[in-house]
Formats: sequence, C-alpha cells, structure tokens
Amino acid sequence: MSETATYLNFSMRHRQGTLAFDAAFALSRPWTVLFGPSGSGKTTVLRAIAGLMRPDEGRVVWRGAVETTWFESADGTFLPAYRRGVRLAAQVAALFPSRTVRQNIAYGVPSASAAIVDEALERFHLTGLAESMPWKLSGGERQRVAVARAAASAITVETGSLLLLDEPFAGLHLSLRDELLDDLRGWLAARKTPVLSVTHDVGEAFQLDAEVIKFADGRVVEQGPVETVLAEERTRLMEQLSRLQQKR
Amino acid sequence: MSETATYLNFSMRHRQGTLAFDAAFALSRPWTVLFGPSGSGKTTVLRAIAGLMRPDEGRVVWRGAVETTWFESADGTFLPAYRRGVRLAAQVAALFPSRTVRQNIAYGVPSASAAIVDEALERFHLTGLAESMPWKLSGGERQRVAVARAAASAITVETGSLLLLDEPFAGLHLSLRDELLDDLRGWLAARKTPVLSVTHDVGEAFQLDAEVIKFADGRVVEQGPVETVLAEERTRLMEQLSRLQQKR
Amino acid sequence: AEAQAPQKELHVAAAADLQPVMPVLAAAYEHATGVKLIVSYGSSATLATQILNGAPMDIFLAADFVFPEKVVAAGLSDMKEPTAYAKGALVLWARKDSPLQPISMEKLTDPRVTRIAIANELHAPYGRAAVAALKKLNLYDKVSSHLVVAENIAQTAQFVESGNAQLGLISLTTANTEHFRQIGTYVLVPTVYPEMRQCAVVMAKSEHRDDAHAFLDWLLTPAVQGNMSKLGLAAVQ
Amino acid sequence: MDFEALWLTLRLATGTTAILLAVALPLAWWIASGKGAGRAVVQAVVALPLVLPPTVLGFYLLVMLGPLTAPGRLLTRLFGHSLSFSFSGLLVGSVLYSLPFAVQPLVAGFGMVDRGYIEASAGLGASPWRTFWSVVMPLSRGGLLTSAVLAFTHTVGEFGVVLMIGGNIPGATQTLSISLYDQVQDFNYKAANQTALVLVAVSLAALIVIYSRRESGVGRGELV
Amino acid sequence: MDFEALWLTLRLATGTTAILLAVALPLAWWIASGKGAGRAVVQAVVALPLVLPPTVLGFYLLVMLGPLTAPGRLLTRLFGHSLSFSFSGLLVGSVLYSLPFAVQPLVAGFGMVDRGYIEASAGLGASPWRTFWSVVMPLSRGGLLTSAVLAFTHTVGEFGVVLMIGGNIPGATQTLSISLYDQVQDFNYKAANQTALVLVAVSLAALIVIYSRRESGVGRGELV
Ligand SMILES: Nc1ncnc2c1ncn2[C@@H]1O[C@H](COP(=O)(O)OP(=O)(O)OP(=O)(O)O)[C@@H](O)[C@H]1O
Ligand SMILES: Nc1ncnc2c1ncn2[C@@H]1O[C@H](COP(=O)(O)OP(=O)(O)OP(=O)(O)O)[C@@H](O)[C@H]1O
Ligand code: MOO
Ligand SMILES: [Mg+2]
Ligand SMILES: [Mg+2]
Repeated sequence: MSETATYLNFSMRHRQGTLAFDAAFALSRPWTVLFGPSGSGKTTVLRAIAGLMRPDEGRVVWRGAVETTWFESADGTFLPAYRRGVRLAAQVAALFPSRTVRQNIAYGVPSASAAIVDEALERFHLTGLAESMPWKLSGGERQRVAVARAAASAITVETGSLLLLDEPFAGLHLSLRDELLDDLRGWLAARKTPVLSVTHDVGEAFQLDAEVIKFADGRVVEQGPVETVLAEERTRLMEQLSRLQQKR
Repeated sequence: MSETATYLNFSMRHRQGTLAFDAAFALSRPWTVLFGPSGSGKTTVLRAIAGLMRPDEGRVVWRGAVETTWFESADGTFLPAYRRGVRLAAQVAALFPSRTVRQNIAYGVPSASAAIVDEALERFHLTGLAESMPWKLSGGERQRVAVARAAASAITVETGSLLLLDEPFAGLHLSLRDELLDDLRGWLAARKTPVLSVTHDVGEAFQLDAEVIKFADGRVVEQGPVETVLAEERTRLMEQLSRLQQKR
Repeated sequence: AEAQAPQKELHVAAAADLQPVMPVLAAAYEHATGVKLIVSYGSSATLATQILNGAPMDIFLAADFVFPEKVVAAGLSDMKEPTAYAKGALVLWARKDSPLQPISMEKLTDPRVTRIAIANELHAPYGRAAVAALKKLNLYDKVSSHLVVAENIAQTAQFVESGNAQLGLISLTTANTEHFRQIGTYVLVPTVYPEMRQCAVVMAKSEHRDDAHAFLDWLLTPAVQGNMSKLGLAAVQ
Repeated sequence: MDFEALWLTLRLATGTTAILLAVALPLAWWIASGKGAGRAVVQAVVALPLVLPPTVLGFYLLVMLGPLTAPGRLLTRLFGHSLSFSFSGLLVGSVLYSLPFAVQPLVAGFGMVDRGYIEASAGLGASPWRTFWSVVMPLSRGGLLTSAVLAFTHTVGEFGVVLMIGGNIPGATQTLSISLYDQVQDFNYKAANQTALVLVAVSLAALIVIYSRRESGVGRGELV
Repeated sequence: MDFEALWLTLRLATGTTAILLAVALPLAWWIASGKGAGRAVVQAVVALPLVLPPTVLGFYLLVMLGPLTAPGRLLTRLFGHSLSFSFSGLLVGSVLYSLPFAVQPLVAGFGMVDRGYIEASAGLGASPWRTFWSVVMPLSRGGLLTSAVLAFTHTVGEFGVVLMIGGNIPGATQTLSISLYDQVQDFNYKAANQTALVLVAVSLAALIVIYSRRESGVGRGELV
C-alpha cells in the first residue's frame, strides 16, 4: 500500500451508556470504511469527527492545506460542526420535509455552484424525483437524497473537506448500490474529497476496495486493506450463499 | 414444493406518482420474502396489506380459521389497520420516544401475555437495553426494537395474525442478523404466525430459505423458492466477493 | 331563636363615585340596624346594563337620574320614579407637586397643560357634568384636544394622581378622601352644570324589598343627610 | 388579601381549564387530523371570541343568558336559576373566552406529530382511541402544557367577561382579579399591591415548578 | 362604524404582532433550546402578565410610565413625549400583555422540532443562524401561526390595558374595541351590534383564509 498524505488524525476516550470508547486512527486513503457490529460505536465516532458530540477526552486534527485542530480536550478547543469543513449524511435520512428533493440537495451548496445540484441529481438517479416532496419517497430514494445532499455539499467546500457517510446505501439493492458507489468514488476522487463511510455490509466494503477500519466495542480492532481485514467475513458470506445450493 | 394452506390473497391496481401497480400474489408459506429494487413498490404493498393505504382497485382476503375480506374495492369493504390481525414493523423504526425499550415492546402486547415481552427482549439481545430511551439507541438497536415490538405483538394476536416486516435487519451486521433471523423464524413458526418480509439483500433471502416474490415496477416478476428466483443475484454477489481476491 | 337567625344582607349596586363613601355608610347602617350591605361597584351605566339583564340586586344607587330611570322604565323597580339620595359635586384637582399650583379654574387653559382627565360623558354622570361645565364656561373648544377620557370617575382620578394628566375633573367624594387631600388640592367647579342628583331605585323582584326601602329611608333621614357633606356629597334638599 | 375571592378564582380557573381541555382536545384533534373548508371555518370560529373586547363579549353573553331572551329563559328553567350572576355563568363566560388559548396550541402541537408514529401504533393493533391517548398525547405534551397554562392563567386574570356577567358580587362572583380591580379603584394601593404581589408570586412559583419539569431541549426523536 | 378607530386598531395590532414576533422568536428559541433553572424562570415570568387583570396591569404601567417614576421620566425624555396616552404607550402595553400568547406556542413548537433536522443542517455546513431560519422555522410554522394569530386577535380585542394607558383619545388611542365598548355603555345597541358584526365578519373571513392554507393533516415527516 503506497503511503499518502494523512487527512485526519482522530483519537477519543469516552463513556456512553455501557460502552467505553478508546479509539485512535488516521485517515490517509481517499476512501476509508468503518466496519463493525451494531452498537460498536461507529455512528458516535462519525458524530465526534463532525462536531455533533464532544468526547470526554481526545483530539481531532484536520490536515488540509493548513493543519486545523477541530477538537482538543486538553485545551478545550471545540470547533462547532458548521465551522469544520466536514459534511455528514446521517444514518437516518433527515430530509427537510418542506423542501423538494432538489431544494434538499441545494441546501448545502453555495448558489455559485448551482450546477453541482443537477449533477448530483443525475448521478444519484434522482432527476425524475427532483420536484418530489420527501414524504413521497421510498426508503431507498430518501437514502439516496441524503447521500447526494452531503456529497454535493462536500464537493463545493473550498478549503478541502471530509465527507462522512453513515451506512449510505443500507436501503439499496445490490446493482444500484454498486453503480452508485463506483460513480461516487470517481466523482469525489476527482475533487480530492476524502470519505469515511460506515457499513456493516461486507459486499459494500469489497466493492469499494477501500481501507477498512474494523471496529468493535469502541475500539479499533484492525486497520488495513479490505481483503486482509475482512477475509473472515467474506468466507462466511460465501459459505452462506453456497450452502443452500448444496442442500438441495 | 409441498402445497400448504393459503394465508392471504392479495391483488392491487394503483397509480402512485409515476408508478403503476398491477400485482397479485398469494401467501402460502410460513415465511415469504418480497424482493425488489428501490422504488419498486414493496413498502406500498405492505401498507396496502396492513390497511395503512387504500389502493384504487383490488382485494385483500385473509384466510385464517374464518375467511375475512380486509379490503375489496368492488364493494367498498375496508377494514381499518387495527381491526386486521396484522402487525407491521415499518422501514423506519418509529419507536415511541417517551417510552423505554421495554414499554415500546409491551405496547402491542396484551397485559395478560406480559411474559412475551421479556422473551422478545431476550431473543433480540435487548435485555441490557430494556430500560433505555429510544434516543439513546444506535441505528441497529432501534431496528431490532421495532422488529421485536411487532413480532411480540403478532405472537399474542389470538385469532391468527400476519407479521409484515419492512427491511427488518437492514441495519445489522451479518452474524447477528443471521442469528436473529433463524431464531425469529423458529419462534414464529411455533406460534403459526406467517411472515411477509421485504428485503433487497440476497444473503438475507438465502439465509431464510424462504419463498421469494421478486418484485419490480409494481409487478410480480416471479414467485418461487429462493435458489430459483434469486439465482442470478447470487452469482453476481459471489463474483463481486471473488473479484478482488483475483485482482491482487 | 331570633338571635340565631342569620344576619340580614342587602345587595347594593353602587356607582363608582360612591366607592369612598359606601364603606362609611355601610358601617354606620350595620351598626344601627344589624343589616349587612354587600356592595358591587361599577360605573352607573354598567350597573344599569347588568340590572336590566337580571342582576340580583336589591337596590341601585346611581350617580345620576338617567340610569335609574331606565330601570324604572323597564318596569324593574317597584317605584314610580327614582328617589334622589344625595347631590354630587365636581372639582378640579391637581397634585401638590404640580407647577400649576395654586390651582384655579384658569389653570385649565395654562399652556403647560397637555392632559386633562375627565370621565366618559357617554356613561359616567361625572363625565357628562364635566363636559357640560367646560362648555358653559366656554373652555371646551380650548381644552378638547387635551382631554383624556377614563371609563369611570375613579379611573379619572388615577389619571391625575399618577401624574400622567396634569389636571383632572373628578368627584368631590374622591377629592375629599384622606389620600387625595394628602397629595393634592382642588377647587370646586362652578355649578354651571346640571345639578347631579344621585338617585336610587329599589328592585321590584328583590326578596328584601322592605329592607331595601328601609335602607333608602335611612339614607334620607336628616342625620345621614346632614353628614353627606363630610363624605363629599351634598344633602338633597 | 381577599381569601374568599382567591378561593373563588381557584375554583373558577380549575373548572374552566378542566372543561376547556375536555372540549379542546377532541376539537383540536378533529381540526388537526384533516383538511378542508369545514375545519378551517371551525378553527376560525374558535379564534373569534378574542377579537371582541371582553366586556362586550360579556355584555352579549349577559343579554343571551338573561331573562330577556328565549335561550336565557330556557337555560334558567333548566338550571333552576339564571346563569348570569352565578358561578355557572362565570364558567360559561370563561370557557368561551379562553377557548382560543386552549384550542390553538393543541392544533399546532397535533399538527407536528409525525404520521409515522400513528401508523406504527395502528400497525401494532391499537385502536384510534388508544393511539390518541397513548401516542399522540405524549408527543404533543408541549402543546397541551401551553394550552393548560394559558387557559388557567388567562382565567385567573380574566376581568371584563367576569365583571359583566358576574356582576362583582362579593362571595359569589367577585374573583380575585375583580377584587384587585376594586382595590385599585378604591385607591387602596397598599392592599392592591399586596394582592398583586401574592398573585404574581404564587403564579410565578407554580409556573417555575411546571416549567422546570419540561424535558430538555428541542425534540429528540428518531432522526439523531 | 368608526373607521378612524378601525384604522388605529389595525395599526396597533399589526405593530404589536410585529414587535412581539421580533421579541418572541429569539426568546422562545432560547427557552426551547436548552434546559435549566434560568430558562424555567424566564418562561414563567413571560406568562405572568396573564394573571393580572388587564386594567390593573394598565394601572401599574400608567404609574410606571408617568412622571412620578424614574423610568417614566427617562422614557419621556427619550421619546420626547410621555408614553402614556399615546400610540407608543398602547404599543408598549399591548406587547407586554400579549407576550405570553406569542412566546408560549413558539416554545411548544420549537420543542417538537426533531434534533435530527438541526444536526442534518449543521452537517451540511449551515450556521446556527441559517439553521434557525431555514430549518427550525419552517418546521415550527404551526406554532408561529398560532403565535401570530393569538397575538393579533388578542390585541384587536384588547381593552383593559388600552383603556387605562390610552385615555380613549379619538384618532390617537381610541381603538375599535373601546369605541365598541362605549357604544354598549351608551345603550347604543344598534351601532354596537353593527360594529361587532363587522369586526367578527372581517376577522372570520381573514382567519378562514389563513387556516385554509394550513397544510393537510398531522405532520408527514420521515417516519411514514
Ligand atoms: N446519547 C446516548 N446516550 C447513551 N448511550 C448512547 C447514546 N447514543 C448511543 N448510545 C449507545 O452507544 C453505543 C454505540 O452507539 P452507536 O450509535 O455509535 O453505534 P453504531 O456502531 O453506530 O451501531 P449501529 O450499527 O447499530 O448504528 C450503543 O450501544 C448505544 O446504545
Ligand atoms: N405518498 C406517495 N405519493 C406519491 N408517490 C409515492 C408515495 N409513496 C411512495 N411513492 C412512490 O412510489 C414508489 C414506490 O414506493 P415504495 O416506498 O413502495 O418503494 P419500495 O419498493 O419500498 O422502495 P425502497 O426499497 O426504496 O424502500 C416510489 O417511486 C415512490 O417515490
Ligand atoms: O357612574 Mo360614575 O361614578 O360617574 O363612574
Ligand atoms: Mg450507527
Ligand atoms: Mg420501502
């Protein structure tokens, strides 16, 4: 694996319910996947990076053109979410209910970059739904709007931004998901916007061919290329798919 | 495939947005999976069966101990949701925010059957979260509560009920999902509660070894055993998992 | 057995200008007869409206003749016409710390005056008297742009008392109270306005008509009438 | 401090709030749970008592409940006594006058309840009745609290309507607000200040207790 | 019909509603977006003007705005004229008296906004200011509508405070509600009925138009 620049340094110690976080990692690939079981703390890590929660201890340092400390518990530094160059699509798509799909996507896009909105609509196969209100959308359609909204916004951040995606395509079927993932990866790479996405889906991680941070119980278990880190999970899935075939 | 009793006859013709429904099927296996791409109308079908929407045309006939017409557009019959013996876990887990996990699960359970609540908590690995408020849960935890809530309620319906699950485990990682699916299938089969669940996940359908209704664009494409109906999808997934391995 | 009988009560509707007066009269009457007066205050117009619509009063003490006459006309009184029980007087009042002191009628046209409080001429007898007096004295046109109008005579007094109006045409019953004499002084308005004959009527439907008449008779006894001037009113004769 | 008036005021405010909620809950739910000209008209009519000055509203009520009109005579026959100048009359007037404060916040609250919760309840076999009480009400408790507080405090301070149809009769219809008004009219400022102070202090204490129990911050629902 | 009074009333109600919303929006948002003793106390204090009878509140205001108190003298110096018996004084009184109606429904509405929307907005780079106007406000428009309608209609019908600090000066402080009251007190029922009818009819029409534009049914959010 060729060593590239580090985008972000993250560390956090925190108690939340019965979960004790003690995690640290660096992001240095264009796309990193946070993989782990339900309740292991993936969403919380994303929220800590985005500035939507404040860990008991830790630091978040962004290494863009200029290095910026977003959070540093030692000296009390805490940049609020909107002043970090980060964009987040949360696990549940909170689309603004009184805005159309197009208006939702345009929300985080400066009006000077309005062309990005049409591009996002097209890339996410949403052009036909552009004027729909959110309550008319299916679950998977909502999910796509939420991801498109965050991606479009991230791309228009001037000083370099980080895109956080919390289970971006959990509601989509295979073929569409893979198509969107490939497309999105190309789009973001061209604009040099690094991504940290959460998934519990082995197939998704393989499709992305990404760096994987395996997470469990608030700790980083392993970090590395997908075929190394998720080898065990893949075997298990392939067995499952073969089993029935053999049974009959 | 051995022919068993039919639980439900369903037919529907409906226009919604740009989608024209024209679908009919019968449920006759303990567990049937509705499989189809995003926006194909799966959620709408579930809502029509549950009585949360009223199709332009069609009929829904429940064949329990006594046959009951839930909906019949020809003569205007429309039984409201709460008078159909059906229980639904929707695609987004709408947990009642002012109730604990335990109280959410107990909501649809008659107080005479209170023991079911504890059983459901245990089966869904929620015992430790029983007294938590919903806003403290992770996405996957919420999803489990919603499914547990509907399942517990379905099991306590006296006259025979139908459980509808809309992407029940979309937020869960593989091993937990498979464990819960197996367990839930056994629990419901013992109580003779048939299930219709929606998924876009090939692995989930295979794990359930269920009858699959393949759905696209508001129409039933194919209905039959999973290894027949989803053969193509399986091949695709296995290729994806092997590809990277070979590349390196 | 009679000693155990519940105390007799009389429901009295009294005009706002009687607010300083009634407690004195009620105490004296209860002392003399043992009958307790339960008094509801309001502007004469409000009280008349309420009585016309069934207010359970035994006797109505208004600030003029017009409103009790309406009650008689509606056939709600057992009297052929209202009975005068006192005469009211209008005064011009100002605070002691006012630059307009010493007070006199001429001060009404003093250039420093921007606000003069009067009661509403439409429904407060003292307001009607004030407007009549100003017109008779050829002052009305000069001061009309300075008038601030209160809903009854007690509020009129509050407008001047609080300093928001520099002068007020208020009732002698108010100006005569301990409180108002401490903080201000007054001059009587020349009696160029129609005489303010404060009249009373007894309600025909009252269950205590005899007691009500007895109270009205008591009000008219020379002893009580002789004391009216101490209360800021004048005897009817 | 006029304890008789205080006690009367408490009874009146409690009774009014209770009646108002009983009337406002179903009415507001009906208005909020659908759309159409009928509901818009009803919602508008409910707001109307506010545009009339209270004394004038009280005056019309007085005439309507009095012996000069047919409904007034009928009501008098029914109740055995005239409603005007009685506690029941005060109740009628206060309920009518505070109706907008009870209904409007509830309509707004109900209108913000996500349909998804209602469908979740129906999908668990709950009747509309149970759904309303067990799901809609807890979700709208902000609106309910606003309704109840506005209705109660507004009735405590209510003056014009009560003065007009009550007639300021000590012990029967003289509420604390009228007694306070009388004290001011009587230039008895010491007593008035004292009454006002007690009224304000007690209300403040009660309201602080109520509002301290409010749940923290903006709604925490399903979308965090 | 007294058109001068009608015009004055419209100006007063519009001005009062505008000032109230300007004050109530930030205040309600501050109350709703956190918890703690401070906010509970402020919320309670805001509700207080309701428990005092309007004439008494008006009386205290009159004293306070008058030349006998330091704040009264200061305000007179500032405005160049005494606030009592002037339109500005009416504004002050109406704003104070209708404050609870403006603040409380907004607090309730804000309290029902799911935090998820606010975080979504922050996660798209929007400042708290933009989030408030572009996300919170549209989601709370039921509460906003209730606030505005209650504040406006309550000011139209307001009487006690206006009577006391206004001084019933035609063209300057005689609002329609006072003119209507005067007509009733003067036993001029024909004129009173006509004024009341016009007032009610116009308000009804306006409110029906407003409420017809309300969005259908209970909230349709993310959870269907
Ligand atoms: N506000 C909170 N207060 C207390 N506990 C919380 C809170 N938010 C989350 N938790 C708990 O912290 C743990 C981690 O939650 P988190 O949402 O980060 O998990 P996750 O890895 O994203 O899971 P999932 O895949 O199910 O979304 C969970 O056990 C959850 O119950
Ligand atoms: N209330 C509505 N009005 C108009 N169109 C609607 C409405 N609800 C859903 N639709 C449209 O109908 C189609 C089917 O929606 P549905 O939610 O049934 O899809 P789905 O198969 O469940 O998709 P997903 O897997 O994404 O949840 C979608 O294209 C959606 O945009
Ligand atoms: O009837 Mo009065 O005493 O002039 O207000
Ligand atoms: Mg999560
Ligand atoms: Mg769906």
